[in-house]
Amino acid sequence: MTLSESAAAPVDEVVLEAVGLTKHFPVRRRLRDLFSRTPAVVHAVDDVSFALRRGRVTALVGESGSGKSTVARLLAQIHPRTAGDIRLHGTSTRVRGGRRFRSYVRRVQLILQDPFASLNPVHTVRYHLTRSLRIHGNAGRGAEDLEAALGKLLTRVSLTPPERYLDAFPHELSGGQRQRVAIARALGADPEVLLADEPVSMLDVSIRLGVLNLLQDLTQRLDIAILYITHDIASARYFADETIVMYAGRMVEGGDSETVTQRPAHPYTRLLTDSAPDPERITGDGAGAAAGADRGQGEPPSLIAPPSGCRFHPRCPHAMRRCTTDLPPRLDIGDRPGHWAACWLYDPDTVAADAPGSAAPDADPTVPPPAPAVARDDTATPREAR
Amino acid sequence: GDSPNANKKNGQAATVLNVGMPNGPQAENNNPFLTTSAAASLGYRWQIYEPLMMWNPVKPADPFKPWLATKAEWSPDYTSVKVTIRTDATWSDGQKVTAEDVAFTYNLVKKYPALNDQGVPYADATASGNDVTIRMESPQFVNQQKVLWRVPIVPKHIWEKISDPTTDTVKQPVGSGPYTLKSFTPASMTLSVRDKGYWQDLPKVKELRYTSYTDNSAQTTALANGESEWSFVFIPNYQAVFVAKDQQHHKVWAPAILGIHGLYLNTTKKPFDDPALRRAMNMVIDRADIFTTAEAGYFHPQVKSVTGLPSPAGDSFVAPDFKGQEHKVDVDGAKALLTGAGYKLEGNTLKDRTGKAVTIKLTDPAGWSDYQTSLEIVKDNLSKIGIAATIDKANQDAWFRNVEQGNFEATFRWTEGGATPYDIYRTVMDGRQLKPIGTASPAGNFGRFDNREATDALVAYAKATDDAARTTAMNTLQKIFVDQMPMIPVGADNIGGAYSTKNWTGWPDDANPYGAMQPTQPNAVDVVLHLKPANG
Amino acid sequence: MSDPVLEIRGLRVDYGLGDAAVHAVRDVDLTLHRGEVLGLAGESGSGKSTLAYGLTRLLPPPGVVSGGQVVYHPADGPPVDVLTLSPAQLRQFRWAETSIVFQGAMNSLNPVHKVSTQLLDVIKAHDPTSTAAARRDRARELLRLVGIAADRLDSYPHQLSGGMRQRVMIAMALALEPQVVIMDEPTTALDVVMQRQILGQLAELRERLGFAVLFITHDLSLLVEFSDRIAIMYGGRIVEEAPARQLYRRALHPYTDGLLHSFPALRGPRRELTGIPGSPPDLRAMPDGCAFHPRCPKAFDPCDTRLPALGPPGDDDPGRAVACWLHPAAAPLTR
Amino acid sequence: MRFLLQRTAFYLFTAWAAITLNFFIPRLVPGDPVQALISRNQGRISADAIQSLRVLFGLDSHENTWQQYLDYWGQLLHGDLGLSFTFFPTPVSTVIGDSLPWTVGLVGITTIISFLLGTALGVGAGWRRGSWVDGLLPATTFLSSIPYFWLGLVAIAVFTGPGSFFPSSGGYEAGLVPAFDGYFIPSAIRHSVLPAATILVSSMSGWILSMRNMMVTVSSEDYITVAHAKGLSERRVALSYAARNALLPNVSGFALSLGFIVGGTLLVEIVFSYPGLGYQLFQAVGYKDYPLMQGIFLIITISVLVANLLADVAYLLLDPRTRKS
Amino acid sequence: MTISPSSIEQVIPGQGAMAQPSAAPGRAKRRRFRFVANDKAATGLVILAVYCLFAVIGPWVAPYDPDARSADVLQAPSLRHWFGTTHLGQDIFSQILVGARSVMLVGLLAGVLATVLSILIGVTAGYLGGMPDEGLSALSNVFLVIPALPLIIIVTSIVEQASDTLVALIIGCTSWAWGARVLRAQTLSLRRRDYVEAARATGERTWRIILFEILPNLTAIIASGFVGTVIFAVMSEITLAFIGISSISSWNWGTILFWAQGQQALAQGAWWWFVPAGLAIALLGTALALINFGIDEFVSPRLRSAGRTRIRTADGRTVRMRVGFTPVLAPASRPVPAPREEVAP
Ligand SMILES: Nc1ncnc2c1ncn2[C@@H]1O[C@H](COP(=O)(O)OP(=O)(O)OP(=O)(O)O)[C@@H](O)[C@H]1O
Ligand SMILES: Nc1ncnc2c1ncn2[C@@H]1O[C@H](COP(=O)(O)OP(=O)(O)OP(=O)(O)O)[C@@H](O)[C@H]1O
Ligand SMILES: [Mg+2]
Ligand SMILES: [Mg+2]
Ligand code: NI
Repeated sequence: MTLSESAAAPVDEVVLEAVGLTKHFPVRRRLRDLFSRTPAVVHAVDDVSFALRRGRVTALVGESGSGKSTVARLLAQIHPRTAGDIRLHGTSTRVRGGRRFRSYVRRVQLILQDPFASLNPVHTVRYHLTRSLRIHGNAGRGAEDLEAALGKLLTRVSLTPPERYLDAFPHELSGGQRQRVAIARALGADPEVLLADEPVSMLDVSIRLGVLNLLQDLTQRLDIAILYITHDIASARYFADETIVMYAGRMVEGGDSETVTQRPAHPYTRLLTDSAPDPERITGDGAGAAAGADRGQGEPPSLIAPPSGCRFHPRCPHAMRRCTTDLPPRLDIGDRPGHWAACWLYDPDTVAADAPGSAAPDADPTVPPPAPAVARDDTATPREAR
Repeated sequence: GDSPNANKKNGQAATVLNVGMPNGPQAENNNPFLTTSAAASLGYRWQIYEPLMMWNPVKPADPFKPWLATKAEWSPDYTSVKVTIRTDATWSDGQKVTAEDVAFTYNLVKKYPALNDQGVPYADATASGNDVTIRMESPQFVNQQKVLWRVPIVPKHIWEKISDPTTDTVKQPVGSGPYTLKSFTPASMTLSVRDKGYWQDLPKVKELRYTSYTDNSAQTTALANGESEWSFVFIPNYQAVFVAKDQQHHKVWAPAILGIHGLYLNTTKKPFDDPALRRAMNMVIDRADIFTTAEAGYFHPQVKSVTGLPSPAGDSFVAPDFKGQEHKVDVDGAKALLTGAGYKLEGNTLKDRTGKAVTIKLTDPAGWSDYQTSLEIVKDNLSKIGIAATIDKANQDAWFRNVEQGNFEATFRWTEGGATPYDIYRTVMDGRQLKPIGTASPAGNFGRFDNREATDALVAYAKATDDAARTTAMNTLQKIFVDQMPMIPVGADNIGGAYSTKNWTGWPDDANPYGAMQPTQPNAVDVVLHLKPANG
Repeated sequence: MSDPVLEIRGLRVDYGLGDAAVHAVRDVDLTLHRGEVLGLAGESGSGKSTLAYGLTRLLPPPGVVSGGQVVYHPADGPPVDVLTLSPAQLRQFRWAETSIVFQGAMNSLNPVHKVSTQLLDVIKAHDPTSTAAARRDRARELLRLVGIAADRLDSYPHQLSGGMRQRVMIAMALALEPQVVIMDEPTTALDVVMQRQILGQLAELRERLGFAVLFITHDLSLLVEFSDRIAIMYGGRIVEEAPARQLYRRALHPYTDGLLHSFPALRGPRRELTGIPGSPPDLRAMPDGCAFHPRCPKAFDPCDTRLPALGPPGDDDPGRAVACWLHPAAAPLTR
Repeated sequence: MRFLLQRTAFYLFTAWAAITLNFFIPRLVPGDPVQALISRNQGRISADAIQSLRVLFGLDSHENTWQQYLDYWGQLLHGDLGLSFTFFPTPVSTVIGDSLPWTVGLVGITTIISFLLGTALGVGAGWRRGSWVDGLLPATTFLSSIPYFWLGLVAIAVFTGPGSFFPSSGGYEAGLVPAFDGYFIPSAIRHSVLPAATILVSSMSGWILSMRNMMVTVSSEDYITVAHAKGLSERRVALSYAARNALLPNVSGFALSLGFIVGGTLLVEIVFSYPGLGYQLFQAVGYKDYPLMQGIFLIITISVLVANLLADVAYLLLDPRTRKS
Repeated sequence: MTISPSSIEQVIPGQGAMAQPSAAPGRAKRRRFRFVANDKAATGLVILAVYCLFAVIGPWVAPYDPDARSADVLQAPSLRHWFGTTHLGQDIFSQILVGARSVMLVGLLAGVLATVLSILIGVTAGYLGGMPDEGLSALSNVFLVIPALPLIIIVTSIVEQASDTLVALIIGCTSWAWGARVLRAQTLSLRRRDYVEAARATGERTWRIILFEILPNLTAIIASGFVGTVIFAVMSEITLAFIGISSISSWNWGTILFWAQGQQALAQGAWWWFVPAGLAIALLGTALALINFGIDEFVSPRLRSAGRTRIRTADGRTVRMRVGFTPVLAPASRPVPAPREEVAP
């Protein structure tokens, strides 16, 4: 097996790029829909663009149903996309199946969300890994080659000694072990890009840590590009270089992980960070929770008929009139290079024309609007303590 | 209230006769001409409609008994018959039975081939006064009974109004017989006796109750426990199952008629094209064993005569040469015959002249248990002379087709039955029916028996205008049959029934065989007229 | 600290009988005080749920309670041992005094009955004399309490979102105003925004109604924020118990310490995450001595032979208890 | 709504396909009705009658199969099922009308009883595992493995006979006229006891088993534990929570078995000589009575489809999850 | 694990055992055949094995030629004729022994055929979806709608020489629909499973996914479908022979019953004529049903009764283990403390 450890390409080179990626799922039509012109669709993903770079982890966060998994599946080309483009090393690709699909998945591998469901209960670890090696021609020639390759794979994901795990069935493994087998399977293809869809959401904190450390180790040792999908924003802070926030199928904020988590710009990101449990914020009696609850009222929007303008405006405490009509573009925040948000609050003209919060659902004057481009008190120290 | 069942209980034994048949649920259809009607299937059509003359199949050579007609005169060549209609008969609606009605009936049958279930080639029928002259296209000596005994006479004034008599179910039958239909349900029909207007003494049986049981075993059970007093059904081990249940009253009478069952051999298949072999086979087949084991000792009366004619029905036809000659199992004789003909019996295997072992495949439909049992016995018998037989339990439809097309080696089957042995021999030996193998010959000669002499004799018998010519032809037929043995006769059809004398006596039996006893034959009305209360 | 409402003493719960039995909960002593939120954390499979179901006797076969006492102190009247109640008494006791919110709300609601039916039948079962109208009013009020419009009463469970279903379960748990509410991972399936909404509402309701909560999760960060006291379970035993803030600041048991160093924090300086090496113990073949010793970085002499008892640590921390030889209790136990 | 429309379209298609097959299958059978009639009478119909019967049944006209097929549809759409051969010229609809009530009455009622009783016992067995109901299972399994017809034969051998309360055959006492009166109804009931018991014995264990298994499965669902935790009465938990949910998968099985009433009980009817549709079908097959066969197949097809449609609707009513707003 | 989440499909073997990672992977292989250890399955398998044995050696060990006539006509069971004789003096015991072969052959062959067909049609329909699915579903529905037994009767009467093999083929070809329907439904749910998607994302080909990822997970359904079809096929064959439709020349139990019925064994009091055949069928059916239970219980842990259902508590009471009321083994050893004095309102 040759993992591209000695590849000459520079770190940070863009490997896989999503450009204006869009996915609409048709919904089952009802009788009365027959008479309406426009077919009903779930706007699962709309106009999503980002790039995955060698040796870097990009986190994708957002609430349940915001389209994170769909993005991963689109990138893995298991779902055909509705619009937009996927570029592998700059060349647009669209594969459906067959040989071209297999050569694509050799380079871009997907790890599915649920470690309990993504391994076939009737097959052993050996089967899963052998298949992955065989399909992508990494199994070598003889039985020894294969055995060696298997051993190397398992060692790589710290399942040692390999013999102990090779003939185990998935149900005999703990969640963390299974997740590592799934990762090993993806590595068996010797990919350049790993799309890891919530690889840890089901796991215990201590196991979770092990898996995340493994992923990070992989990026560093093998220079793989990783898309790390999660809704645990704290882990994004720790493990990703870059973080993208999605809400209702759209990207709402992106930038350096530490910046996005410590100085969230978009009201939704702020809601997210405020909602995340954080022992550092012990205020006793759950008062902090109450504060968060005030802002988080309302249900996630329907994706069949998404709100016009900014999709967050029905829940946004700072909503302005413009938010209800016009889709906000990416606006640079300016506190850090590459930090942007899709929010009219960062468009000085709009803020000047209309008071933030004027179109909010339950306008609450006590909540101060975030001051754009003003750094908060807490000092961020990105990428130091590991 | 006036429930139709309210009178169920007051039907006293001395006034009701329970008739049963194992024919399954029936649909309300009293059309006397249709074999598919309930009236025909259960036989009550003959209690309502009557034929011109009564014929006794048990003694086929006896003269016909006057019924609706007082007399019938055939032309010498048997192409027309002049019948005189009795004047005292009336329809159950009160109208008189006239010669017009009779002529109408025969013209009706002529007009609608579908009603002509006997296939008699009628030309026309004309009435004059009390006489009716019925003309046929060809001589009908052998079919006299089909003309006079098998056609139910129907009232013109009703039937001329029926637009399509082939599809009319005649919900309210009006006939000249002693009974009228009282009620109909799919499983049972009740007939009650007419109160007046019948041309002879009314029967003692005031009510006839027909029940259609779903199968043989249900019918047998009903007979055994006295629910049924008269039926025609195959009862295995009838002594134990039926008679023993009431030794004194339960009786079975099974007289033979001129129609037989036997083993047809395919005379085109080697080595069965050799009459010697066929005769040898005949000599070892144990008819008595088949009679007792397969036919429960009564159902298909054993054919004893070498001519294949059952007794007593055929007795008067047996040629002088064969009078009194009975078939006997004679294994040694058979062996001798075979050796003489060039066969060799090596150990348990018979080798034909070419040195090939003689084997035979016996075929019959899987579901016909009496035939299957018979084949088992035949197989056993043939092994005595070294013929290895295999039994093939065929699919019924395939069997039918294969037998008609001549695709078989040997099979148990019946012959046609009639007023003379003509029908038996015609079924077996008629060269006019000879078809190449693979072409169906539905009316007979399944074994592809090719013998001009036999065909000529058959033609001569049917066309003859005098008895002497007939006797000659009949004797020739018998001789050919015995010499060539194209079919090995085993048993005869019976036309009797199972009955109980508990409530009614006067049934036909060996002592007084005045008529056929099947409840479905025209004689049924005669039987009912003979019945008297047992204790009265 | 107020008086206890539920006292668990020496509770033992097994799966199966005899030699094949899995001792999932071993000699657990735990006290829930009136009106407090007691958090119960620990690794997957450490017996948290088993404890919760065991004390209400809701364990499915082959679970059996093999010893101990669960003493409930009603607001008025003498204390009762829940484990000695007859089925009829138990039915009376349940929900009226102690209600439970289970992990998956979709699975906790009967899919074929309307929300109203399920809300109403619990009220009817415990208060058969109430009128239908009164019950319905109560149901509306309950839904409003958890922030769901009353017109949702006639919805079926599948017509509600995950968060709403969870809130319906909470409303149902509060229907009879019980003294104790047990919650087993009530929010793990939800996203953080929804989780916070629900916990916020729960905190508010507790202020108003004053029930005590036994809150089970393995998400320590959530507990630290939400509960008053925290108990940590490992291998079927409570290994540490302390007020939330104190526990977070300074964990005494090495396992607790490992847990606290396993989750990343959203705010504050980045900490080093060490995790816990090794894998959870097999309940069928528990190591001798302290169950954690094979994974413990600080294991020393007595750890692999003698079982440490849960007791106040040697130092001056009040209201804390720990079972670790590093902090020997007053009366060490050996079993 | 859309769901129903879709189902209906699907059923219509299935019905069309099945009816078409029903038309062609009998025609593939070799032999013809006339021969069948002759073989039934083994020689008692003379060979000369063959022609008259062919004319009678209209078999002498030589329409090609396609033409017949079109005619068949033409007739069907007019509600005309043709004339039966066996009972010529009785219309097939009359024949079916005569026997259908018996089948529906005997088998239909028995199936329902079997379902209800089996389900009830299954609920008991599943809810209280280890109780006496549960102990019944091995015995019922054995009983259900016995062929229907054999059980019927044994029942006849053991229970009927002279003087026995149970008649051995038929749908009612011979000589009675079907009517709703004090003579006929008791007789009909008396005649149905034994066949009904036979069906009951051999079909019930299926329901017991599937219901028991569903109960066991459902009993470990969380909402059952919740129901217990809520302090509801045992009865309510068992019936309204557990049984109500466990019943759902059985509903479609029940519907399907309702549909099979007509086709599935041929043997019981044969053994007990019960004048039902199964027996008629058996006869029709034997006599090559195409019109009757087609008619009965049509009834079966329609009843299976209707039963399925009912099951769909029942599911819709019973399981709110399928009831998309 | 605690209350098992209901989302775990009961058909997936081992899926529920996620709680405890087991230390010895060597146990893995044995797990697959563990259902043999199940009492019911074992009993069923033993009976089935005996039947299979007789199917093979029956004709050799039969004391008489089943066709051979003898003088002992219609005799009750005796030492010479264990199961008595027929009206021709044939030995019924020999007929049963010889008939076993045909019954087993037809049953197993039809079972295999129907199973293969149902897999082909059901799994393909379920996996492919779309138009192929609609078409194949409609096909299986049509076959469901057409009543199987009459159809078999008709088809059997079409062919002239229906050998055992042919009867088996006919039964197999007409009875796959139900299995296909069940398999399709199950495949539909499996198709969306993560591990299938994962296999696709790994680059597996479609046929490999169907064959190696989906099929193994359907084993239980396929097995019980197979067992069900075998029962059905045996019953059908016997029924065909019993009503005299099939034209098989060899003996099977239905043929015996046919003769018994044709000769009205009941009316003649010859109970021995039909009792053994019926019991043989019932026993075979029971054996197959037992195997089916075994498979069911093996696959669905919930159906596996976990050891004893009744236990004795320390104070001598007997309690049943049941959902909702966990038994308490030891009585309260310590008295419930008196209410504390300082209870504050
Ligand atoms: N195959 C599909 N057909 C129709 N709608 C779909 C399909 N897959 C996903 N969706 C819808 O698309 C939206 C995005 O789903 P997605 O799974 O990508 O969310 P997610 O961000 O991964 O959520 P989670 O955090 O819960 O995993 C959801 O509303 C979902 O209902
Ligand atoms: N039916 C059973 N038979 C045997 N052991 C069981 C059974 N049910 C649960 N266990 C074991 O009991 C232990 C405690 O399980 P429990 O569900 O209480 O853990 P938990 O702390 O709630 O874990 P989680 O955080 O995953 O919910 C586990 O190790 C489990 O393996
Ligand atoms: Mg997702
Ligand atoms: Mg738990
Ligand atoms: Ni005969």
